[in-house]
Amino acid sequence: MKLNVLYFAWVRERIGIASESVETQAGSINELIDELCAREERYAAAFSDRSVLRAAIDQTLVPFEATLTDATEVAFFPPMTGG
Amino acid sequence: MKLNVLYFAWVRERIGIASESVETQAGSINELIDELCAREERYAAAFSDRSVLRAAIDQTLVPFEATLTDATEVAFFPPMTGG
Amino acid sequence: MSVHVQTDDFDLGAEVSKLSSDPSVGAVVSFTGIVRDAAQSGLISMELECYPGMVEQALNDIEIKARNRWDLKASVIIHRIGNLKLGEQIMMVATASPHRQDAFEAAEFLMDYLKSEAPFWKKEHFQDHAKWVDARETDLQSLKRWQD
Amino acid sequence: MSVHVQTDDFDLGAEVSKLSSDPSVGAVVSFTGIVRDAAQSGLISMELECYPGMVEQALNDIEIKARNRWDLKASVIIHRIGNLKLGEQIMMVATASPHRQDAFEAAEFLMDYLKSEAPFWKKEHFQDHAKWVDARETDLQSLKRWQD
Repeated sequence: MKLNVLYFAWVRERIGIASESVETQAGSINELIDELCAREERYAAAFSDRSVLRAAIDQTLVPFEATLTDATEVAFFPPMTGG
Repeated sequence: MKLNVLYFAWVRERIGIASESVETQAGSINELIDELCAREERYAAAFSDRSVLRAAIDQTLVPFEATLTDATEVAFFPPMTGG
Repeated sequence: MSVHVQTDDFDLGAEVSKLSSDPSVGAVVSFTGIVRDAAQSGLISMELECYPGMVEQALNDIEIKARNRWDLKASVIIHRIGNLKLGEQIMMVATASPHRQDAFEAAEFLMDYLKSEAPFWKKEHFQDHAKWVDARETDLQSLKRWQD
Repeated sequence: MSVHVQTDDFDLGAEVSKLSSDPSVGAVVSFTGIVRDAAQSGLISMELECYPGMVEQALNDIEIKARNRWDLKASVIIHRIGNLKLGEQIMMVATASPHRQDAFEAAEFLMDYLKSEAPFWKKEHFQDHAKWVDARETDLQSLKRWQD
Protein backbone atom coordinates (compact mmCIF):
# COMPACT_ATOMS: atom_id res chain seq x y z
CA MET A 1 0.00 0.00 0.00
CA LYS A 2 1.30 3.44 -0.94
CA LEU A 3 0.44 6.31 1.45
CA ASN A 4 0.98 10.04 1.21
CA VAL A 5 2.18 10.94 4.73
CA LEU A 6 2.06 14.58 5.90
CA TYR A 7 3.68 16.24 8.92
CA PHE A 8 2.72 19.57 10.51
CA ALA A 9 4.12 22.02 13.07
CA TRP A 10 6.93 20.62 15.24
CA VAL A 11 6.40 17.10 13.88
CA ARG A 12 7.35 18.47 10.45
CA GLU A 13 10.32 20.32 11.94
CA ARG A 14 11.66 17.26 13.80
CA ILE A 15 11.31 14.92 10.83
CA GLY A 16 12.61 17.60 8.50
CA ILE A 17 10.10 17.20 5.66
CA ALA A 18 6.47 18.25 5.12
CA SER A 19 5.35 15.12 3.27
CA GLU A 20 6.58 11.90 1.75
CA SER A 21 5.30 8.85 -0.06
CA VAL A 22 5.49 5.73 2.13
CA GLU A 23 5.20 2.10 0.94
CA THR A 24 3.86 0.12 3.89
CA GLN A 25 1.97 -2.98 5.00
CA ALA A 26 0.97 -1.35 8.34
CA GLY A 27 -2.58 -2.18 9.41
CA SER A 28 -3.12 0.76 11.74
CA ILE A 29 -1.83 4.24 12.59
CA ASN A 30 0.09 2.71 15.51
CA GLU A 31 1.77 0.16 13.22
CA LEU A 32 2.66 2.88 10.73
CA ILE A 33 4.33 4.88 13.52
CA ASP A 34 6.26 1.73 14.60
CA GLU A 35 7.57 1.32 11.05
CA LEU A 36 8.57 4.97 10.74
CA CYS A 37 10.32 4.97 14.15
CA ALA A 38 12.37 1.92 13.13
CA ARG A 39 13.70 3.83 10.10
CA GLU A 40 15.66 6.72 11.54
CA GLU A 41 16.33 8.56 14.78
CA ARG A 42 14.49 11.73 13.66
CA TYR A 43 11.23 9.75 13.34
CA ALA A 44 11.76 8.12 16.74
CA ALA A 45 12.31 11.61 18.19
CA ALA A 46 9.17 13.03 16.60
CA PHE A 47 6.98 10.11 17.70
CA SER A 48 8.56 9.51 21.13
CA ASP A 49 5.43 10.54 23.05
CA ARG A 50 2.32 9.51 21.12
CA SER A 51 0.03 11.07 23.73
CA VAL A 52 1.00 14.56 22.50
CA LEU A 53 0.27 13.70 18.85
CA ARG A 54 -2.84 13.56 16.72
CA ALA A 55 -3.46 11.73 13.44
CA ALA A 56 -5.84 12.10 10.51
CA ILE A 57 -6.69 9.61 7.79
CA ASP A 58 -7.83 11.24 4.57
CA GLN A 59 -8.35 14.53 6.43
CA THR A 60 -10.48 13.15 9.26
CA LEU A 61 -9.17 12.97 12.84
CA VAL A 62 -8.81 9.34 13.98
CA PRO A 63 -7.56 7.47 17.06
CA PHE A 64 -4.19 5.71 16.71
CA GLU A 65 -5.93 2.33 16.67
CA ALA A 66 -7.68 3.26 13.39
CA THR A 67 -7.07 0.83 10.50
CA LEU A 68 -5.47 2.06 7.30
CA THR A 69 -7.73 0.13 4.90
CA ASP A 70 -8.40 2.26 1.80
CA ALA A 71 -6.37 5.16 3.23
CA THR A 72 -4.52 7.35 0.75
CA GLU A 73 -3.35 10.22 3.00
CA VAL A 74 -2.20 10.09 6.62
CA ALA A 75 -1.22 13.20 8.61
CA PHE A 76 0.59 13.58 11.94
CA PHE A 77 0.55 16.76 14.02
CA PRO A 78 0.44 18.11 17.58
CA PRO A 79 -2.90 19.07 19.20
CA MET A 80 -4.43 21.98 17.29
CA THR A 81 -3.95 25.55 18.53
CA GLY A 82 -6.13 27.65 16.24
CA GLY A 83 -8.30 30.58 17.17
CA MET B 1 -41.22 69.92 49.29
CA LYS B 2 -40.85 70.70 45.60
CA LEU B 3 -40.05 67.79 43.28
CA ASN B 4 -39.19 67.66 39.61
CA VAL B 5 -41.22 64.68 38.37
CA LEU B 6 -40.33 63.00 35.05
CA TYR B 7 -42.31 60.51 32.95
CA PHE B 8 -40.95 58.24 30.23
CA ALA B 9 -42.28 55.97 27.46
CA TRP B 10 -45.99 55.10 27.77
CA VAL B 11 -46.21 56.70 31.22
CA ARG B 12 -45.29 60.00 29.54
CA GLU B 13 -47.81 59.39 26.77
CA ARG B 14 -50.68 58.57 29.13
CA ILE B 15 -50.05 61.53 31.42
CA GLY B 16 -49.42 63.77 28.43
CA ILE B 17 -46.32 65.59 29.68
CA ALA B 18 -42.63 64.70 30.01
CA SER B 19 -42.04 66.51 33.30
CA GLU B 20 -43.60 68.80 35.86
CA SER B 21 -42.83 70.48 39.15
CA VAL B 22 -44.86 68.99 42.00
CA GLU B 23 -45.37 70.51 45.47
CA THR B 24 -45.97 67.59 47.83
CA GLN B 25 -45.75 66.34 51.41
CA ALA B 26 -45.61 62.69 50.32
CA GLY B 27 -43.23 60.60 52.39
CA SER B 28 -42.62 57.84 49.88
CA ILE B 29 -42.90 56.98 46.17
CA ASN B 30 -46.15 55.15 46.93
CA GLU B 31 -47.63 58.21 48.66
CA LEU B 32 -46.54 60.44 45.78
CA ILE B 33 -48.37 58.13 43.35
CA ASP B 34 -51.48 58.24 45.58
CA GLU B 35 -51.43 62.05 45.44
CA LEU B 36 -50.97 62.13 41.67
CA CYS B 37 -53.75 59.58 41.07
CA ALA B 38 -56.15 61.68 43.15
CA ARG B 39 -55.55 64.66 40.86
CA GLU B 40 -56.83 63.57 37.45
CA GLU B 41 -57.99 60.52 35.55
CA ARG B 42 -54.92 60.47 33.25
CA TYR B 43 -52.64 59.94 36.29
CA ALA B 44 -54.92 57.20 37.66
CA ALA B 45 -54.76 55.53 34.22
CA ALA B 46 -50.99 55.73 34.02
CA PHE B 47 -50.47 54.38 37.55
CA SER B 48 -53.33 51.84 37.60
CA ASP B 49 -50.96 48.84 37.79
CA ARG B 50 -47.91 49.72 39.85
CA SER B 51 -46.37 46.27 39.27
CA VAL B 52 -45.59 47.25 35.66
CA LEU B 53 -43.88 50.51 36.67
CA ARG B 54 -40.43 51.44 37.90
CA ALA B 55 -39.31 54.54 39.80
CA ALA B 56 -36.04 56.39 40.29
CA ILE B 57 -35.13 59.01 42.90
CA ASP B 58 -32.38 61.35 41.76
CA GLN B 59 -31.53 58.98 38.92
CA THR B 60 -31.21 55.83 41.00
CA LEU B 61 -33.73 52.96 40.73
CA VAL B 62 -35.68 52.56 43.98
CA PRO B 63 -38.53 50.40 45.31
CA PHE B 64 -41.90 52.13 45.71
CA GLU B 65 -41.50 52.07 49.49
CA ALA B 66 -38.46 54.38 49.23
CA THR B 67 -38.74 57.62 51.23
CA LEU B 68 -38.52 60.96 49.47
CA THR B 69 -36.31 62.70 52.06
CA ASP B 70 -33.86 65.03 50.28
CA ALA B 71 -35.20 63.97 46.87
CA THR B 72 -35.15 66.60 44.12
CA GLU B 73 -36.03 64.49 41.05
CA VAL B 74 -38.41 61.54 40.79
CA ALA B 75 -38.97 59.59 37.57
CA PHE B 76 -41.63 57.04 36.59
CA PHE B 77 -41.32 54.62 33.67
CA PRO B 78 -42.08 51.08 32.50
CA PRO B 79 -39.46 48.32 32.83
CA MET B 80 -36.47 49.14 30.65
CA THR B 81 -36.12 47.64 27.19
CA GLY B 82 -32.69 48.72 26.01
CA GLY B 83 -30.15 46.69 24.09
CA MET C 1 -13.74 51.97 29.39
CA SER C 2 -16.23 54.26 27.71
CA VAL C 3 -19.98 54.69 27.27
CA HIS C 4 -21.74 56.71 24.61
CA VAL C 5 -25.41 57.55 24.11
CA GLN C 6 -25.86 59.13 20.70
CA THR C 7 -28.17 59.56 17.71
CA ASP C 8 -25.35 58.87 15.23
CA ASP C 9 -24.50 55.44 13.91
CA PHE C 10 -21.23 53.77 14.96
CA ASP C 11 -18.45 51.82 13.24
CA LEU C 12 -18.09 48.40 14.89
CA GLY C 13 -14.75 47.61 13.24
CA ALA C 14 -13.22 50.91 14.34
CA GLU C 15 -14.46 50.48 17.90
CA VAL C 16 -13.03 46.96 18.16
CA SER C 17 -9.70 48.18 16.74
CA LYS C 18 -9.49 50.83 19.45
CA LEU C 19 -9.98 48.18 22.14
CA SER C 20 -7.08 46.05 20.98
CA SER C 21 -4.26 48.59 21.37
CA ASP C 22 -3.02 46.98 24.61
CA PRO C 23 -0.49 44.26 23.61
CA SER C 24 -1.93 41.83 26.17
CA VAL C 25 -5.35 41.84 24.47
CA GLY C 26 -5.84 38.56 22.60
CA ALA C 27 -9.64 38.37 22.52
CA VAL C 28 -12.36 40.89 21.69
CA VAL C 29 -16.04 39.95 21.85
CA SER C 30 -18.68 42.25 20.44
CA PHE C 31 -22.46 42.27 20.47
CA THR C 32 -24.43 44.35 17.98
CA GLY C 33 -28.17 44.90 18.37
CA ILE C 34 -30.07 45.57 15.15
CA VAL C 35 -33.64 46.75 14.48
CA ARG C 36 -35.35 43.52 13.45
CA ASP C 37 -38.75 42.33 12.38
CA ALA C 38 -38.79 38.86 13.87
CA ALA C 39 -42.47 38.16 13.23
CA GLN C 40 -42.62 39.61 9.68
CA SER C 41 -45.20 42.01 11.01
CA GLY C 42 -44.33 44.93 8.75
CA LEU C 43 -42.15 46.85 11.19
CA ILE C 44 -40.87 50.10 9.67
CA SER C 45 -38.80 51.65 12.42
CA MET C 46 -37.94 51.62 16.10
CA GLU C 47 -38.01 54.68 18.35
CA LEU C 48 -35.45 54.70 21.13
CA GLU C 49 -36.04 56.89 24.18
CA CYS C 50 -33.75 57.29 27.18
CA TYR C 51 -33.65 59.05 30.57
CA PRO C 52 -30.81 61.46 29.73
CA GLY C 53 -29.66 62.36 33.24
CA MET C 54 -29.60 58.76 34.44
CA VAL C 55 -28.42 56.74 31.46
CA GLU C 56 -24.68 57.52 31.35
CA GLN C 57 -24.31 56.85 35.06
CA ALA C 58 -26.24 53.58 34.75
CA LEU C 59 -24.03 52.41 31.87
CA ASN C 60 -20.87 53.46 33.72
CA ASP C 61 -21.99 51.50 36.79
CA ILE C 62 -22.62 48.40 34.69
CA GLU C 63 -19.20 48.69 33.04
CA ILE C 64 -17.47 49.05 36.41
CA LYS C 65 -19.24 45.93 37.69
CA ALA C 66 -17.95 43.98 34.68
CA ARG C 67 -14.43 45.33 35.10
CA ASN C 68 -14.39 44.30 38.77
CA ARG C 69 -15.41 40.76 37.87
CA TRP C 70 -13.37 39.90 34.78
CA ASP C 71 -9.87 40.61 33.45
CA LEU C 72 -10.83 43.35 30.99
CA LYS C 73 -8.23 45.60 29.40
CA ALA C 74 -10.84 47.73 27.65
CA SER C 75 -14.55 47.87 26.93
CA VAL C 76 -17.09 50.09 25.22
CA ILE C 77 -20.87 50.52 25.27
CA ILE C 78 -22.55 52.57 22.54
CA HIS C 79 -26.35 52.97 22.50
CA ARG C 80 -28.26 55.01 19.97
CA ILE C 81 -31.46 56.97 20.61
CA GLY C 82 -33.98 58.43 18.18
CA ASN C 83 -35.80 56.88 15.27
CA LEU C 84 -34.01 53.91 13.67
CA LYS C 85 -35.12 52.11 10.52
CA LEU C 86 -35.41 48.33 10.10
CA GLY C 87 -31.91 46.88 9.77
CA GLU C 88 -30.12 49.81 11.44
CA GLN C 89 -27.69 49.23 14.31
CA ILE C 90 -29.22 50.04 17.72
CA MET C 91 -26.29 49.48 20.04
CA MET C 92 -23.05 47.61 20.64
CA VAL C 93 -20.92 46.41 23.49
CA ALA C 94 -17.38 45.12 23.12
CA THR C 95 -14.99 43.64 25.67
CA ALA C 96 -11.23 43.10 25.32
CA SER C 97 -9.25 40.67 27.45
CA PRO C 98 -6.17 38.44 27.34
CA HIS C 99 -8.59 35.47 27.68
CA ARG C 100 -11.53 34.60 25.47
CA GLN C 101 -13.71 33.29 28.32
CA ASP C 102 -13.42 36.62 30.17
CA ALA C 103 -14.31 38.55 27.03
CA PHE C 104 -17.35 36.36 26.32
CA GLU C 105 -18.72 36.35 29.87
CA ALA C 106 -18.21 40.07 30.38
CA ALA C 107 -20.02 40.86 27.11
CA GLU C 108 -23.00 38.69 28.10
CA PHE C 109 -23.04 40.28 31.55
CA LEU C 110 -23.01 43.80 30.07
CA MET C 111 -25.90 42.87 27.77
CA ASP C 112 -27.98 41.31 30.55
CA TYR C 113 -27.56 44.34 32.80
CA LEU C 114 -28.08 46.77 29.98
CA LYS C 115 -31.35 45.08 28.99
CA SER C 116 -32.83 45.33 32.47
CA GLU C 117 -31.11 48.23 34.24
CA ALA C 118 -30.26 50.89 31.68
CA PRO C 119 -33.08 53.43 31.20
CA PHE C 120 -33.95 52.91 27.54
CA TRP C 121 -37.37 52.23 26.05
CA LYS C 122 -38.26 51.00 22.57
CA LYS C 123 -41.36 51.74 20.54
CA GLU C 124 -42.04 49.81 17.35
CA HIS C 125 -43.60 51.72 14.48
CA PHE C 126 -45.72 49.91 11.88
CA GLN C 127 -47.63 51.22 8.86
CA ASP C 128 -50.78 52.06 10.82
CA HIS C 129 -49.94 51.72 14.50
CA ALA C 130 -47.12 51.87 17.07
CA LYS C 131 -46.41 49.77 20.14
CA TRP C 132 -44.09 50.02 23.14
CA VAL C 133 -41.91 46.92 23.44
CA ASP C 134 -42.63 44.90 26.58
CA ALA C 135 -39.82 43.89 28.90
CA ARG C 136 -39.23 40.14 28.68
CA GLU C 137 -39.28 37.78 31.62
CA THR C 138 -36.40 35.83 30.03
CA ASP C 139 -34.20 38.93 30.23
CA LEU C 140 -34.70 39.05 33.99
CA GLN C 141 -33.92 35.33 34.22
CA SER C 142 -30.77 35.96 32.25
CA LEU C 143 -29.71 38.66 34.68
CA LYS C 144 -30.21 36.41 37.72
CA ARG C 145 -27.46 33.99 36.69
CA TRP C 146 -24.84 36.63 37.61
CA GLN C 147 -26.25 37.17 41.08
CA ASP C 148 -25.51 33.89 42.88
CA MET D 1 -22.69 30.41 6.28
CA SER D 2 -19.15 30.81 5.04
CA VAL D 3 -15.60 29.88 6.03
CA HIS D 4 -12.40 31.47 4.75
CA VAL D 5 -8.75 30.58 5.32
CA GLN D 6 -6.57 33.38 3.98
CA THR D 7 -3.34 35.31 4.41
CA ASP D 8 -5.10 38.69 4.00
CA ASP D 9 -6.51 40.70 6.86
CA PHE D 10 -10.31 41.05 7.23
CA ASP D 11 -12.74 43.87 7.98
CA LEU D 12 -14.81 42.95 11.04
CA GLY D 13 -17.37 45.72 10.54
CA ALA D 14 -17.98 44.75 6.92
CA GLU D 15 -18.37 41.07 7.81
CA VAL D 16 -20.88 41.82 10.57
CA SER D 17 -22.84 44.09 8.19
CA LYS D 18 -23.12 41.26 5.68
CA LEU D 19 -24.58 38.97 8.36
CA SER D 20 -27.40 41.33 9.26
CA SER D 21 -29.12 41.57 5.88
CA ASP D 22 -31.93 39.20 6.95
CA PRO D 23 -34.67 41.39 8.55
CA SER D 24 -35.19 38.85 11.36
CA VAL D 25 -31.59 39.28 12.58
CA GLY D 26 -31.59 41.31 15.80
CA ALA D 27 -28.33 40.13 17.36
CA VAL D 28 -24.82 39.63 16.01
CA VAL D 29 -22.01 38.37 18.24
CA SER D 30 -18.42 38.45 17.04
CA PHE D 31 -15.15 37.15 18.40
CA THR D 32 -11.83 38.51 17.17
CA GLY D 33 -8.54 36.80 18.04
CA ILE D 34 -5.48 39.06 18.08
CA VAL D 35 -1.75 38.32 18.31
CA ARG D 36 -0.98 39.17 21.93
CA ASP D 37 1.95 39.20 24.28
CA ALA D 38 0.28 38.29 27.54
CA ALA D 39 3.46 37.74 29.54
CA GLN D 40 5.37 40.79 28.21
CA SER D 41 7.93 38.34 26.93
CA GLY D 42 8.99 40.33 23.87
CA LEU D 43 6.85 38.51 21.32
CA ILE D 44 7.40 39.89 17.82
CA SER D 45 5.13 37.81 15.63
CA MET D 46 3.03 34.68 15.38
CA GLU D 47 3.32 32.13 12.58
CA LEU D 48 0.06 30.38 11.65
CA GLU D 49 0.22 27.03 9.87
CA CYS D 50 -2.73 24.94 8.68
CA TYR D 51 -3.46 21.58 7.04
CA PRO D 52 -4.80 22.96 3.75
CA GLY D 53 -6.77 19.94 2.54
CA MET D 54 -8.49 19.37 5.87
CA VAL D 55 -9.11 22.84 7.26
CA GLU D 56 -12.04 24.10 5.17
CA GLN D 57 -13.95 20.86 5.69
CA ALA D 58 -13.28 20.97 9.44
CA LEU D 59 -14.52 24.56 9.67
CA ASN D 60 -17.59 23.76 7.57
CA ASP D 61 -18.41 20.80 9.82
CA ILE D 62 -18.14 22.99 12.92
CA GLU D 63 -20.39 25.65 11.37
CA ILE D 64 -23.01 23.04 10.42
CA LYS D 65 -23.01 21.70 13.99
CA ALA D 66 -23.67 25.21 15.31
CA ARG D 67 -26.40 25.81 12.77
CA ASN D 68 -28.16 22.58 13.74
CA ARG D 69 -28.14 23.56 17.39
CA TRP D 70 -29.07 27.25 17.41
CA ASP D 71 -31.38 29.56 15.46
CA LEU D 72 -28.71 31.14 13.25
CA LYS D 73 -29.63 33.18 10.18
CA ALA D 74 -26.00 33.61 9.14
CA SER D 75 -22.48 33.01 10.38
CA VAL D 76 -18.90 33.43 9.22
CA ILE D 77 -15.50 32.04 10.21
CA ILE D 78 -12.34 33.72 8.89
CA HIS D 79 -8.91 32.42 9.91
CA ARG D 80 -5.63 33.84 8.69
CA ILE D 81 -2.43 31.88 8.06
CA GLY D 82 1.14 33.09 7.61
CA ASN D 83 3.26 35.41 9.68
CA LEU D 84 1.29 37.94 11.78
CA LYS D 85 2.80 40.74 13.83
CA LEU D 86 1.93 41.58 17.44
CA GLY D 87 -1.49 43.26 17.49
CA GLU D 88 -2.67 41.90 14.13
CA GLN D 89 -6.00 40.13 13.79
CA ILE D 90 -5.65 36.32 13.64
CA MET D 91 -9.23 35.24 13.12
CA MET D 92 -12.89 36.04 13.67
CA VAL D 93 -16.20 34.26 14.03
CA ALA D 94 -19.57 36.00 13.93
CA THR D 95 -23.07 34.65 14.44
CA ALA D 96 -26.38 36.31 13.58
CA SER D 97 -29.71 35.35 15.13
CA PRO D 98 -33.09 36.82 16.07
CA HIS D 99 -32.11 36.12 19.72
CA ARG D 100 -29.05 37.29 21.59
CA GLN D 101 -28.64 34.10 23.62
CA ASP D 102 -28.44 31.99 20.46
CA ALA D 103 -25.88 34.34 18.95
CA PHE D 104 -23.72 34.28 22.10
CA GLU D 105 -23.83 30.53 22.65
CA ALA D 106 -23.20 29.69 19.00
CA ALA D 107 -20.17 32.01 18.90
CA GLU D 108 -18.70 30.39 22.02
CA PHE D 109 -19.39 26.95 20.59
CA LEU D 110 -17.67 27.83 17.29
CA MET D 111 -14.64 29.12 19.19
CA ASP D 112 -14.39 26.06 21.44
CA TYR D 113 -14.55 23.67 18.48
CA LEU D 114 -12.23 25.77 16.38
CA LYS D 115 -9.61 25.84 19.16
CA SER D 116 -9.52 22.07 19.52
CA GLU D 117 -10.68 20.58 16.20
CA ALA D 118 -9.59 22.86 13.38
CA PRO D 119 -6.10 21.99 12.06
CA PHE D 120 -4.17 25.19 12.81
CA TRP D 121 -0.92 25.53 14.70
CA LYS D 122 0.72 28.63 16.14
CA LYS D 123 4.42 29.37 16.58
CA GLU D 124 5.51 32.39 18.58
CA HIS D 125 8.57 34.27 17.34
CA PHE D 126 10.74 36.23 19.78
CA GLN D 127 13.95 38.19 19.25
CA ASP D 128 16.24 35.19 19.66
CA HIS D 129 14.04 32.12 19.69
CA ALA D 130 10.72 30.65 18.55
CA LYS D 131 8.27 28.33 20.28
CA TRP D 132 5.24 26.28 19.21
CA VAL D 133 2.19 27.19 21.29
CA ASP D 134 0.98 24.32 23.46
CA ALA D 135 -2.66 23.26 23.40
CA ARG D 136 -4.34 24.18 26.67
CA GLU D 137 -6.19 21.76 28.90
CA THR D 138 -8.76 24.49 29.64
CA ASP D 139 -9.68 24.59 25.94
CA LEU D 140 -10.59 20.91 26.05
CA GLN D 141 -12.60 21.50 29.24
CA SER D 142 -14.41 24.30 27.47
CA LEU D 143 -15.29 22.00 24.58
CA LYS D 144 -16.74 19.34 26.89
CA ARG D 145 -19.56 21.57 28.11
CA TRP D 146 -21.28 21.21 24.71
CA GLN D 147 -21.13 17.42 24.76
CA ASP D 148 -23.56 16.47 27.55
